[in-house]
Amino acid sequence: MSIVAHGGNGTPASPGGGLELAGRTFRSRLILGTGKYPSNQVMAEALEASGTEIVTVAVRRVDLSRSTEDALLNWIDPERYLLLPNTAGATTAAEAVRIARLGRAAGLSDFVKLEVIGDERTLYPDTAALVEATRELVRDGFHVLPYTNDDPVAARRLEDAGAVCVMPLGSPIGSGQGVLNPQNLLFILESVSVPVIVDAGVGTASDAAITMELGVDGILMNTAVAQARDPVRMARAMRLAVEAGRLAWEAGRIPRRPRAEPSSPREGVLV
Amino acid sequence: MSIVAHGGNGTPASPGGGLELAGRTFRSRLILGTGKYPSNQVMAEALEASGTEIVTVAVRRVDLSRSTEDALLNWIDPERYLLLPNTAGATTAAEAVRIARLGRAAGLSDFVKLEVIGDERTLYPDTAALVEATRELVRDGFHVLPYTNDDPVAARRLEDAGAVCVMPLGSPIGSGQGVLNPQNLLFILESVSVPVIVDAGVGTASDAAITMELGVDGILMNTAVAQARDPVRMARAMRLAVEAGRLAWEAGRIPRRPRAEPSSPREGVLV
Amino acid sequence: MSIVAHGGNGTPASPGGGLELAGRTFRSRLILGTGKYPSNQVMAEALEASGTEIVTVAVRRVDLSRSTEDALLNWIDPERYLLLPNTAGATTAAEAVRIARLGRAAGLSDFVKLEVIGDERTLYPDTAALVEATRELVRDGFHVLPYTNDDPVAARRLEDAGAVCVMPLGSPIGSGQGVLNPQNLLFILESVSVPVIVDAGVGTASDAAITMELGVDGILMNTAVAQARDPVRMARAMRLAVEAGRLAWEAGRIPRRPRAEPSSPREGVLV
Amino acid sequence: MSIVAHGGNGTPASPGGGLELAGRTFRSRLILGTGKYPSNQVMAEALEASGTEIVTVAVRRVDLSRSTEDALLNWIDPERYLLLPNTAGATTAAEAVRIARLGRAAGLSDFVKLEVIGDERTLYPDTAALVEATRELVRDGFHVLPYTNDDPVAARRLEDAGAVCVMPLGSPIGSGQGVLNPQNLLFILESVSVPVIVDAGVGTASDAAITMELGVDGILMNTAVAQARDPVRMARAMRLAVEAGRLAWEAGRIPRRPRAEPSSPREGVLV
Amino acid sequence: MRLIVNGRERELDDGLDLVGLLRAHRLEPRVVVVEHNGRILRPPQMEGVDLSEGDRVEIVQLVGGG
Amino acid sequence: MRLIVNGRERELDDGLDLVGLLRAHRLEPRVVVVEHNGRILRPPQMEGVDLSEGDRVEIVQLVGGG
Amino acid sequence: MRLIVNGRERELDDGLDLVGLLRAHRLEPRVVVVEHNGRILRPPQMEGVDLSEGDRVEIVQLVGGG
Amino acid sequence: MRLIVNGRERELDDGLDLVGLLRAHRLEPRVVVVEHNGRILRPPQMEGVDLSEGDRVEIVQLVGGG
Repeated sequence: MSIVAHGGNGTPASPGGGLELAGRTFRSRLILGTGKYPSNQVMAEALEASGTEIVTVAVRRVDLSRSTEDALLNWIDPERYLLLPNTAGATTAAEAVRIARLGRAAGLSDFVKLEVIGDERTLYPDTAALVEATRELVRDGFHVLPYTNDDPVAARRLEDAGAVCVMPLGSPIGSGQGVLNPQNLLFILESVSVPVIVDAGVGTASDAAITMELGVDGILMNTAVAQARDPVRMARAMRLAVEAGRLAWEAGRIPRRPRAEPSSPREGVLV
Repeated sequence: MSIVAHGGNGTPASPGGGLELAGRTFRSRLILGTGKYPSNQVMAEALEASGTEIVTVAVRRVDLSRSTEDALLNWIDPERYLLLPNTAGATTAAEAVRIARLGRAAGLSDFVKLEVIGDERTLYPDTAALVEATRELVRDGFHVLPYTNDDPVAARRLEDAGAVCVMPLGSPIGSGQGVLNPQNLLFILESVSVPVIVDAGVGTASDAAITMELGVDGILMNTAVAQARDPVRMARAMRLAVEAGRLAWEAGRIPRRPRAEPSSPREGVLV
Repeated sequence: MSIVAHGGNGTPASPGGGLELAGRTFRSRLILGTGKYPSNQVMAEALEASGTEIVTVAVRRVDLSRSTEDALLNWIDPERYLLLPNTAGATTAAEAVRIARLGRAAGLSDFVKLEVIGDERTLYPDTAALVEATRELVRDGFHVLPYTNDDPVAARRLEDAGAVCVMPLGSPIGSGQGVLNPQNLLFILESVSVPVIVDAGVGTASDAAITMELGVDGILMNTAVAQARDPVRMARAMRLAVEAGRLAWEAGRIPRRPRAEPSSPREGVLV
Repeated sequence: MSIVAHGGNGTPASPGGGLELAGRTFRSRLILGTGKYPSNQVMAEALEASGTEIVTVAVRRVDLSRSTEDALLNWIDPERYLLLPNTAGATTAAEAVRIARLGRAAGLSDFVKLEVIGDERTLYPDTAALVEATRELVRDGFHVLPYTNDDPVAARRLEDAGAVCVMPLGSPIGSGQGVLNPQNLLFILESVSVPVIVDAGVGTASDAAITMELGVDGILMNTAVAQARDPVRMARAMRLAVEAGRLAWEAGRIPRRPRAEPSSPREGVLV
Repeated sequence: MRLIVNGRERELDDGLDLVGLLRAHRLEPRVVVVEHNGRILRPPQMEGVDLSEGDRVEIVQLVGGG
Repeated sequence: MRLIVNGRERELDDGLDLVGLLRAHRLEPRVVVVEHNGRILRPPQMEGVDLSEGDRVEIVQLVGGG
Repeated sequence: MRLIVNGRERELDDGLDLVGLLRAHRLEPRVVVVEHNGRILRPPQMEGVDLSEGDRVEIVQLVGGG
Repeated sequence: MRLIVNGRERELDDGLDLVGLLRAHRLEPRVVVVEHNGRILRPPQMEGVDLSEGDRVEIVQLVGGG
């Protein structure tokens, strides 16, 4: 499949440039989740090693039956990382809006990762509910980053609703299958003008490189790092892979050919 | 396919260790060819950006009809890079041995990249001739790095003949198709105890990451860098991708699952 | 990926059974379009060779400027084939409903293939509009067969709206890329209880076999047959491929193994 | 990858023609093995359902410790099926030649499936030994059908040695992974003029169709049928899939396009 | 009189009826369907349908499609 | 008095206020957010908020998530 | 006398011939092939073949295989 | 005298030696390797090597390659 750059042309708007969201620019194109690490200590080291500047967090009821455990916020410096509360757990637009508001109160920022799950087995989004919730949250002053499926039609509807970017999935959350349908991501890149961040599916470094080589603007991942045998080492791998994939896309890869092409000159061969 | 580490276990002998060839250790696991760059200047910058420590060169007749052009050796510091002459152009064991000896005289090292082409269309090797030439060159004191196909049986024969490593192809030389049959590379890793360096096929950064994640010891490439729209940028991308792929293999990736696994806790969801 | 049968178990409800739609049973699981054939003569022979019992047709304005050409209905015997008018051309629910009603008047049947295009480049459907149109057409007594994307959430919404089956795409209409995301089709098979018919994407016989082996109930295709170099021969190939894929799914394939397993006994080998 | 027909042109020598081996013509392009069936009864029914005309058998020492079991030959009519003894178990050219001669004495035919295994884990052949054994057996009047790997160079050496066809593997014997490297099979089709029969790797019907669509002349399989949950049904599926794949290759498939192409006319749309 | 037929404005002789319009285009009612001012008409229902100034008429048929 | 706290019915002493409830669970207002009868309260706004029979209180915090 | 039959050393009565050996194992010559000291024998050729000390005999048949 | 230089027959002045031949082509011995009648010569060994009728000379160098 031909690599289509964002906006449809073969070269990036700004080689080496950063990720722009709601007027803010981030040098790193990697967004990390904070769930499922062996410990807060390991999580903190992984965030450090990854070079990320944005981290997602969830909003949950305090468990009043247990003595208060070590709060996540003791391990993440809000001066250094933008906290991005998600609406995980919501299955309707109304639930998502409510959770987003609680997250804003806790996270002290207008950015929200919007999730509305339409199916428990796949954790795929309900795109109609996403559009509805995006409209309401935008009216309420949020910067909405919606987790969506790889449908370019849904992506355009979300952009029209005011999302600051679209975050299509590569494969099911936590499945580690990488990008199952790269062509749909290319279609989304052609369909919207806001940044495209692939959220969910990346399993290892090469998946991150493949994804960036499609010309997307960034990647959001959690399980691939948190559940690796060595999360800190994998975080470093992901940092390098995202940069490598972006550089390769900017550098312009050679075409795929069915036949061989010699690397050494045909002339002057001794016979 | 399950990722099988070199030697058959799931972790590397030495995390962060280097590439060992004939008793020498190289920090970089990336070997670059020197053919087909837009200019010697660009080539030199690309070698620099790639972090490579080994570069391949070809042996060719001087064109006596043309005034001597700018010699390649004026652009490559032998103190910094190990020169690895190849036997490109040979179609028999005897031709390969002759070219190897001329290369040794010119390159002042006993290392040789052995090529014996068995088919012009694919540039696939003649494995029987490779084994024969390896035996003779080893007798003659060479350190032989043979470019071979992805047949684990041929790989073992080459190890038995004394090769210091085996260099199976991922896909045809210059085709940029990446690794067409990863399983055969895993079989080769199980079949030999010498280092495995994938030679030929890599087209872009993700191909390099995928290849390293198989657990191979290194990658040799030329066209993917030299013919990229921006060779120096692609060289940097390849450097990062090789490191990323190696780190990811060392870090131990998450398993692929057909189903989704939430990243945020199921407990404490507001309803 | 594990092959999941329709309904979630590993065996078909009725081995050798037919395709059931709105109470009617069809022996053939192949539905053919009637567009883009070199001639009506070739089309008629291809329908014959394919063994299909259902053919799709489009509703279009008569071109009053041209002398009336040979009407399609002169070539298709409604006694033999169920005419399935589509709503191709509709980009809103209202347009689709109007076209469906005209098609019913012309086709003399309550079956309609519902299309509402959300994007011209990909011809992907607008799933929200599909659900709306399905509801209205069902109220109006139609048997609705909606062409949808491969989102299991949208598929369930369509079933809830009363569709008699869901028809997810394998890849873009006429692209001949086969099934780009088989896992999503398996998810759809788990998500709905109505028949699943893959509509769009099949390019050649093996694509049809792969699709049926997923456990889907049928396939709708047009371009792959009509635009083949020899449409009648390809129609026969598709007939056999659909049967082969269905039989293979019923027969239960062997598992994929990374390693080899000998076919001849290990005992009694001469040495 | 472009589908390349045998001999390099896009159409078959004889549409609908049969498989020619050593002057004999077979209507069926499917060769079946006789190992690993639940019973001789099921095997006989599967051979019948498959439409095959050639079946492979192994040569083994009689187990003198057990009372003689039901002989295979009581279940296979040599008038109906060509018996093709294999040399399974051989790891050297000499062993293969000896087994081939015993097989000829038992099978009463000069046809032999030549196997020389070079690696127990993969059951990949030793191509150098194959060439040596082929030469000797051809001198001895055999019609040699060698099981080889997917290396086009080795395939040409076997043709030069006098093999009546070459039988490259698609993936390891009994692994059911289908064709792992279709491009190498296309290269082999371009490299030799004898028939190409894919031996080993087919797992299900679609694998057989994919393989035939490459333009190969036939397929040899065993485990995919013998170990299916319902071997007789799978045998029928394979018969249809081989025919479907061959017909599709003869019919000339549509090209793969990244974009959509409507099946219904753009003109005359109601608006 | 002026009508909109298949999306285009047409000038037709006063008094021409629907069947007449079809006949003028050599269209057998059997193979077409007509939408007259939003009302769908099958062959039997086309008989005796008058046309008048400003009517919207759609004459459609089934064609090859996917 | 009976309240619904984090979805569960609780029996609390009359007169206990929101800050008291948090203190009873050793929760620093800094790390939690409270929704009191649908109204979201940040630490400063929690002061002097009385609780009464039937109130719905949600006490939430940010946790690790993707 | 001692012979190697199918790779195993066997003690057989002197004077036993090949056909006798097969009969002793209830093997019909029709379904087996014999290699006697490297010489391949089909049914007709097995008649009257004597066995003697140290002979190597292979008795093989066709079985199911791929 | 006639020699084969890099695969082509050449007519050279009698008495020209190897270093002279290189100099005639402005080749620094440092960057080339010579094969003279199958014998490989590095720069130091090229000194004083005479050429004569029928000699086969290959003058090669390292170039960009993969």
